[in-house]
Amino acid sequence: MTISIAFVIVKSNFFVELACCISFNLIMQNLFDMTTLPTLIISIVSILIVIYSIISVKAGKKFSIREIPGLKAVEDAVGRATEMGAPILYTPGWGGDIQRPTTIASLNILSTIAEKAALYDCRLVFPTHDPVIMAVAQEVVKEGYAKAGYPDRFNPDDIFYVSSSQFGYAAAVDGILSRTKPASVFLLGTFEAESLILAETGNSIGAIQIAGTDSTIQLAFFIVACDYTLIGEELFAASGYLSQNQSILSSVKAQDILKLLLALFVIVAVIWATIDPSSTWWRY
Amino acid sequence: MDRQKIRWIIFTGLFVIVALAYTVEIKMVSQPSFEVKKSFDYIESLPEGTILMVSFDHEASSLPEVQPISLVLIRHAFRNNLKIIGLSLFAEGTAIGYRTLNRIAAEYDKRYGYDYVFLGFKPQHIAAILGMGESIYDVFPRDYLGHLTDTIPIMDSVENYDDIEMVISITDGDRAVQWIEYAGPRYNQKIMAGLTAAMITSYDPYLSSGQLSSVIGGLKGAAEYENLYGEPGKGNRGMPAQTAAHLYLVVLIVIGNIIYFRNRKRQGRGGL
Amino acid sequence: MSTRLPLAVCLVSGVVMFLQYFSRHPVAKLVYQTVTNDWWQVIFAFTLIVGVAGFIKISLRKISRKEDVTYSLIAMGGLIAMPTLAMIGGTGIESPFQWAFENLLAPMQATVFSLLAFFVASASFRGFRARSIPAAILLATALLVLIGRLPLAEHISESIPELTFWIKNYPSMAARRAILIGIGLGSMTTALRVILGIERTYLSGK
Amino acid sequence: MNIGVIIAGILTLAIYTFLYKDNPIYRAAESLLIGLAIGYVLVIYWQTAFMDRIFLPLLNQGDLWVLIPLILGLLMFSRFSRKYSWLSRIPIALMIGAGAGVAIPAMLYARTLKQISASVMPLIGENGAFNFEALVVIVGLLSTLSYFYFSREHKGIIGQVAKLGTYFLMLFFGATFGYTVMSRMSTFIGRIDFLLSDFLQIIR
Repeated sequence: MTISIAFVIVKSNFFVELACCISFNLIMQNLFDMTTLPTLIISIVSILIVIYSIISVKAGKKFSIREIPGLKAVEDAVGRATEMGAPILYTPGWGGDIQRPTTIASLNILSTIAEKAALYDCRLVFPTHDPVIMAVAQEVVKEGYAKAGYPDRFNPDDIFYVSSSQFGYAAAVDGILSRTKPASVFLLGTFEAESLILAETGNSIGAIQIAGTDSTIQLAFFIVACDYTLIGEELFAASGYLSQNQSILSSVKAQDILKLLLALFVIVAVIWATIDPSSTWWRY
Repeated sequence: MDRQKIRWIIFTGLFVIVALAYTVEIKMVSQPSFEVKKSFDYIESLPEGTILMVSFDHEASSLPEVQPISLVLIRHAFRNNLKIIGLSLFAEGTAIGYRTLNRIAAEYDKRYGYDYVFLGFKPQHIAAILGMGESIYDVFPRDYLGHLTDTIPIMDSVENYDDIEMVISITDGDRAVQWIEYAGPRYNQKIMAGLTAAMITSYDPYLSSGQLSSVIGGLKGAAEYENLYGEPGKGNRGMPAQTAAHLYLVVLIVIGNIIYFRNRKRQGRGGL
Repeated sequence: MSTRLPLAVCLVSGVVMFLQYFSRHPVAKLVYQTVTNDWWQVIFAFTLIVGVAGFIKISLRKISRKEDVTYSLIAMGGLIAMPTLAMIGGTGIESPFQWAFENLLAPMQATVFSLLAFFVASASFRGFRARSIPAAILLATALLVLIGRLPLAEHISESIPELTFWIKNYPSMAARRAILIGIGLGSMTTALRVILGIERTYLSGK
Repeated sequence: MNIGVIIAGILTLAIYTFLYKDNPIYRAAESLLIGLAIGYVLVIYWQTAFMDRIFLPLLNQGDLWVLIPLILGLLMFSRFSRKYSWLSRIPIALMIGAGAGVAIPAMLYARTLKQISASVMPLIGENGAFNFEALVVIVGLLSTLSYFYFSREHKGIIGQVAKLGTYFLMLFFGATFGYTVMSRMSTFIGRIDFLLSDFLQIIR
């Protein structure tokens, strides 16, 4: 009995101490980093706009976005592969990992393509450098096949890990391209130097190639070597356009609103800085 | 002619032209860029015995492009009797860094442990960069060869960044950014970078803001530095080949367009 | 359970990681370091085993079906060789593991990397055609910069390197910034949908 | 000659045969490359993840915190079972969720705020002269942003401005291409250097 009481006292003391310690620390240390204030403000504004647009979807509002050249080609690309009896190759690039929003956007597009591939009974090959992306992609494609009504056409071995090494991955995908001769190649995600190695090999086998990336340097190579290239933000919009998923489309709308606000900010700031060159409020 | 054959001709042309251009030794004199000159002048201005930290933050595959930079920088430092602490924040750079330092040290009769040391590799690079601001011994208790760091003579006068004049990150990616963002503001560490040509534009914002002292970019940067240093090396050696390759591309693009416009005319769509 | 628990984990970890950004408190920094440096790495390492197991499974199946036996055996040999060498001689500078890396793996990786030079050449020949005004701008800029980056350029005309530099620093930089802003916004909304649990493709089931 | 150099030289040439076309020699080199690369990564992760982050802290320092990532990691093994494979969604959700949480402020800061702020320059310089560069940057930025405006079809004024934006985009792509080619050629020159000086020893 005494022991247990003593224990409780000790324990409660411990918690009191801990609480004091934490609160003391919280006050003494910089709980909030003032230099991040502008980021916090724009974060909150952005989040509110996105949430507002999502709520308006729930309220029944319909969003649509303009046509993006290249996205029309997606359907054709799957159809072409089916006609030729050749597979589709889809890869999210070596530069990304699952933590990157670009990869998520790419997997969204994958899910639409998987559905179409299942419908036309067209083989979909997905080599990747990242085992986590592999694990998620297997689920995404499996679901796509199930949605299309052909779960039995799904082959998990077609979504596989090749190598984490950048050029091991590039060599492997090049090999797969030249051997399986896919009719359509999708290069959507974050790419680094391997971009052109894949795109040129894809071109040499005569595949129709649809690329899209958030790596600004690699965009130049895709533009030169591929049939269609989704530039930066277009990749994010594409996932909404293809799936006609209202929540994604509403986000694209929110992005447009933010872009307008930012443009307005720039115009005001430039005029301000021209009139008063010593001003710095716009600098960050 | 079918597509495949055209590819073969283009590939063979590139192979032959670059190989031939590599065998000729012409010195291509060029004005050093502002950045390279700044880097050179800075190293040149340091008094003997100053300690530099050289971090080999790159993979083996980009060696051809970044090694000429590290070679000439280390040569310059050793010639001016500066001391070097080497390390790597990229696993693949470790052995490369150790071998490079040893090789050049032998050229200048420098002694391991006295004139230079190689600390080895640390995986959690951000933690390592921050940790060395407090104490290098804590981050690297032993050097690459297993000696206790605090028994190495060169380390006697070194505790943290306060005792290091400049960190030079030789990188093919964004490791130098982490040096800039973590060692820069908190510990006031000066940082210089040796970069691949492809990365130069990514570092422009840091240069213009002054967070990065200077950069040496690509084979061309190395060649310019070698010219300032007065001894042509791998950078200069590669310049004729680099020039030939660029001109070859220009010719290819022009021919491609000539063919395109001729075909267009023939198909009756008119000229320009 | 199979959907709700992951969604909850996603929400909590997303909110915590979002908030830590704005704090300079040591605990916040510790959380950031622990999750991004330690946890992610460890989860990745375990997943790597799952991925490699899949790779081995496919290779073994190929061998048993007698298709591509030689290539599958070579790949399996390489896969087993590296860990075996590391177990025998460690991974130090003079170890056989390091030797294999420097003389087998590194040269092959560097060579695959250098294939890019050839592909840049074939892509240049095919891709830079002045079909339209934008294509002509692309072509002209690429040609100018290709020449402007050479030591030769300043001997032709002083203004070529200057113009190259100007294009890089002003018009090209402006376009790059616009691309980055777009990507930033697209990433932000995607990330937000993920945290809020609206984006669940990764759980297979939108 | 060093045996390592001979092997490296042969493997280098084997990879180059791919430029002719896919062939058994390339395929053998490719298989070896993939196998070795996977083996290499396994060793590196054994050291940096399993040893440095789990076993050593657990056994040497008795650090029980490492049990969390250990359990999360082990959950990935549920993928080997059909019934429990949903458990692997937990660590994946953690990676995706935490990644998204990190991305929001990081993206808004580095990709949005920084870029916006860096684009603002006074149109009239200190000496009273018109700053042409500032105008180019602001026009380039706004017109390219309008290219990324998805809510409306690119017709009328928006269409014209967006068209101007594509010109700026093309300038950017052309310039990046030109700048990056230098790097790409350097790596090839590096291999030529290896083949000619180390492997064939034609030049010194």
